[in-house]
Amino acid sequence: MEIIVTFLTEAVPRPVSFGVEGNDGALAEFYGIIRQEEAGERIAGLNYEIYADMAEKEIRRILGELRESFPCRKVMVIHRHGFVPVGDAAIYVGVLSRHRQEGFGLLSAFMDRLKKDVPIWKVGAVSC
Amino acid sequence: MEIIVTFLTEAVPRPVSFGVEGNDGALAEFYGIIRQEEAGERIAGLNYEIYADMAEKEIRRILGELRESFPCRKVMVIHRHGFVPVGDAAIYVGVLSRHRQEGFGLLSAFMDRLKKDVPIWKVGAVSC
Amino acid sequence: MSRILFFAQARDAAGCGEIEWRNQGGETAGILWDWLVCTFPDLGSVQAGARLARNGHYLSDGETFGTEDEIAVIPPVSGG
Amino acid sequence: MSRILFFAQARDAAGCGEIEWRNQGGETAGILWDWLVCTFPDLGSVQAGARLARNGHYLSDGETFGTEDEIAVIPPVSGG
Repeated sequence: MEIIVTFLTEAVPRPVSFGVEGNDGALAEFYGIIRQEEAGERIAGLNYEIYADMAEKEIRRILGELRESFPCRKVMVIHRHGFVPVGDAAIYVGVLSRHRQEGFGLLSAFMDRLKKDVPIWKVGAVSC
Repeated sequence: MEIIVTFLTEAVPRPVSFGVEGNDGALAEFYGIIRQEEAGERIAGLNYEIYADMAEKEIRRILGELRESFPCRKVMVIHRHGFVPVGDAAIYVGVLSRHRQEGFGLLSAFMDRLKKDVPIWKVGAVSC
Repeated sequence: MSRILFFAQARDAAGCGEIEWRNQGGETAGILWDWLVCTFPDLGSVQAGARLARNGHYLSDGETFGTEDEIAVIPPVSGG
Repeated sequence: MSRILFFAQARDAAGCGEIEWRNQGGETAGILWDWLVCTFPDLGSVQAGARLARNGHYLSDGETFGTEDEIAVIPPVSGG
């Protein structure tokens, strides 16, 4: 399973370029977007901090485990850090697989694991 | 839940324009892609036929049922018909929701239902 | 007079995409199938897996046809 | 000599992002935490929810530190 991990401070691309090959039958994608309210307060955005070396290792470790249950061909993970304004994506995950079931399964399970184990933090909302 | 259904003969757009609003926290997307083999044979693509009036009604009916379990704000369904070459998407489904769980849930359940009930057919592979 | 639409394998079996059906109204699915298979014998092999739709909705158990319906023969679908 | 990195609330509590730790090697997580809370008392409130990492991996039960480690204090994560 090919894994590409990117951390960036500018906007997450849309679309993400994803080289489709002949046996790829499903592309499942997720953008996690900053909502306009955090803890009941209107915000302009959120700041994110990443421990990049370890975050990449954890992402690869988690995906390596999940591929046993959900064999996919290629996964791209992009996480933005620094200030992310409302309406922009903080994270993108894209999965190419033969069938949709393993792609959906990997995507959903990966997001659950990311939110528990990958050293990335919201470090405070920025008020409007 | 806003629902937009489109049938077209040209390529499915990438990206699909999707007006994100302030409470949208998750965009889950799926492209179903034509693989290079069908029933063990190399193909150039597949032909699809759609009973468009009924297909749109069925899609709206299915989504209306699923929104009870998976409340989302906006769903876009695009299905291509006529000849679809290998590597191109035959279907796109995009879901905007507050949280990712209901978006993933709707997307996955909708694809299962579509493949059982929506009057769209592969009407033959086109050989290489 | 109703219209009957044929899709996918049903179109191949009937040899056309659409016909008229000069029905009286009140016919059941069974009566329509009998008429269809009598008129287009090749539809016999499609019948087992196919569903009927009336005005864009799958026919319910016991539902009957009216005289100005758009009826469709729906072989197993394979979209996506 | 090892380095200790602080992130998020741990950075706020320590007042800096990184320090050096002139350790002997063989220290347990408990020994490190005692030293950290003694040095930066505000880290006491972070300790309960935080995990430690060593060279980019979460510390296993019973694992001890070497003398040239990159150690990190990882408060509860909130990515995505």
